[in-house]
Amino acid sequence: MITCLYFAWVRERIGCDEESLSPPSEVGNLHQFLDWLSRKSAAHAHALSDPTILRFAINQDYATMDSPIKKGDEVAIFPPVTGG
Amino acid sequence: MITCLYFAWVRERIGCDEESLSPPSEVGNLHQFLDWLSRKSAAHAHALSDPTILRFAINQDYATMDSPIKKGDEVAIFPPVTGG
Amino acid sequence: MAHIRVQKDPFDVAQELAALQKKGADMGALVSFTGLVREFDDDRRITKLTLEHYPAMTKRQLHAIAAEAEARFSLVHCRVIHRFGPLHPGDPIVLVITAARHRKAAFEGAEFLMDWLKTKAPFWKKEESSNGSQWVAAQESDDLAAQKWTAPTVKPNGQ
Amino acid sequence: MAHIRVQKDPFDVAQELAALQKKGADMGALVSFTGLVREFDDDRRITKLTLEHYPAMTKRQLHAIAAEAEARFSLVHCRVIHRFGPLHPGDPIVLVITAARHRKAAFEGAEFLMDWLKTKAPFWKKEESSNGSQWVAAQESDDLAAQKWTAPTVKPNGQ
Repeated sequence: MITCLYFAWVRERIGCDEESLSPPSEVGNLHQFLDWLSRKSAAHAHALSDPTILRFAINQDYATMDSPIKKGDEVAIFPPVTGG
Repeated sequence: MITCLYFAWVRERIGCDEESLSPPSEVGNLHQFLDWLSRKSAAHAHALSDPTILRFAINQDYATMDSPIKKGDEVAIFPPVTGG
Repeated sequence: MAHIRVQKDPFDVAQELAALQKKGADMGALVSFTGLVREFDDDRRITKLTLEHYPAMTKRQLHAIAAEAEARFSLVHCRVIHRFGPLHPGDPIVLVITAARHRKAAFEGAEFLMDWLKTKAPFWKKEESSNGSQWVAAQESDDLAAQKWTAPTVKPNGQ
Repeated sequence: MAHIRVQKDPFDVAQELAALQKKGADMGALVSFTGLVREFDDDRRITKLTLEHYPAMTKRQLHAIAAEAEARFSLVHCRVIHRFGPLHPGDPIVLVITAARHRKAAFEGAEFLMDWLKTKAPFWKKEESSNGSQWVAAQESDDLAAQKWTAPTVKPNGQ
């Protein structure tokens, strides 16, 4: 199982802030995970349609498309940050 | 008449913080003024012996060797500053 | 060691400066940066700013970056406080304080931490203004500012 | 308009920050720099630092440089307080506060003012330490820091 967190407008578009997900075993990296996740619903497809305007973290570290994903990971999807 | 102010170790070497001076009329710039002033006493000669380690102001603005000096000016002689 | 807090409540700059100075080590320079909610963003009059964040990631990464700042700039101490929740024009959002023996290190440490907070700390601002409600867009200028710190700090051949 | 003071008494950073914020204009970034008397200079343990200054020149030049800083970095406000007289380790010597819409301007304005104070403001420090009494020597590094601000700010051909 993977815990997936959404923030800011990604959270608003998907309609929830956290999901527990069980992707099939062939999903091994972030790119494959996003492919799979965007087919979950129209809202997911809309929120994830342009990955270049999104940022990702796996277990609270910034991640890239080829970062490996495994059971138990915490994946976060969000827009570029605007703190400070 | 020219008011001449001394600060920090220049003041200590000369032995006073302010003098009223009347240089001869051929003293027209800072270089000539220092030449004349350094002949005033052994203490003046000692304090002014190396002008490269001194800084100068005329009427509260930084001055250079060719800056003109005239009656009524306030001349200040001091080491490089160490404030802040 | 760095002192880090992420909180909803306001902070008191004077109290934080005093706490840092009590660390008592041999510091000659103290720099503080306070970020405040502005009243105008371009032409929009801001009525409210709501900050959302990702607590687990903020906490983990802020400690790491503060430790890096302390090592890289030989800081005697640093202190970072970032607020979340609803804020209004004039309210303080973020406070960074650095202490060092010399002013250059204190200034650079504070700028480094602020550039990091602007580009990497997982906070998002939603703005309510005369134009309605919208998520604040990231600034390219912030990314450029942050890039200067990724240049190598050790030059080849010990130069 | 800048607020400038040269005084014997201590200053209160919190009070000065509050006074500046009361100016109420649209500020997003507030930087403060506090310079403190260090306990050690190289290996010497400092027991006392006495600051002498040239009041008429300080006053005249500080107003000019603060006005230049406000214009050059589009500061909303700035505030400079410099002490003179006898001071001891841990005592604050100088305070610079800058307020701007954005953080880069506030940081640069404060660094510019500090570099100027270090190299041009007519103050001299006499140090009493384990090695006796001596006038503090000017630092070449301070002159180098100040030189960067003399580069032209307007580039040719509007680039």
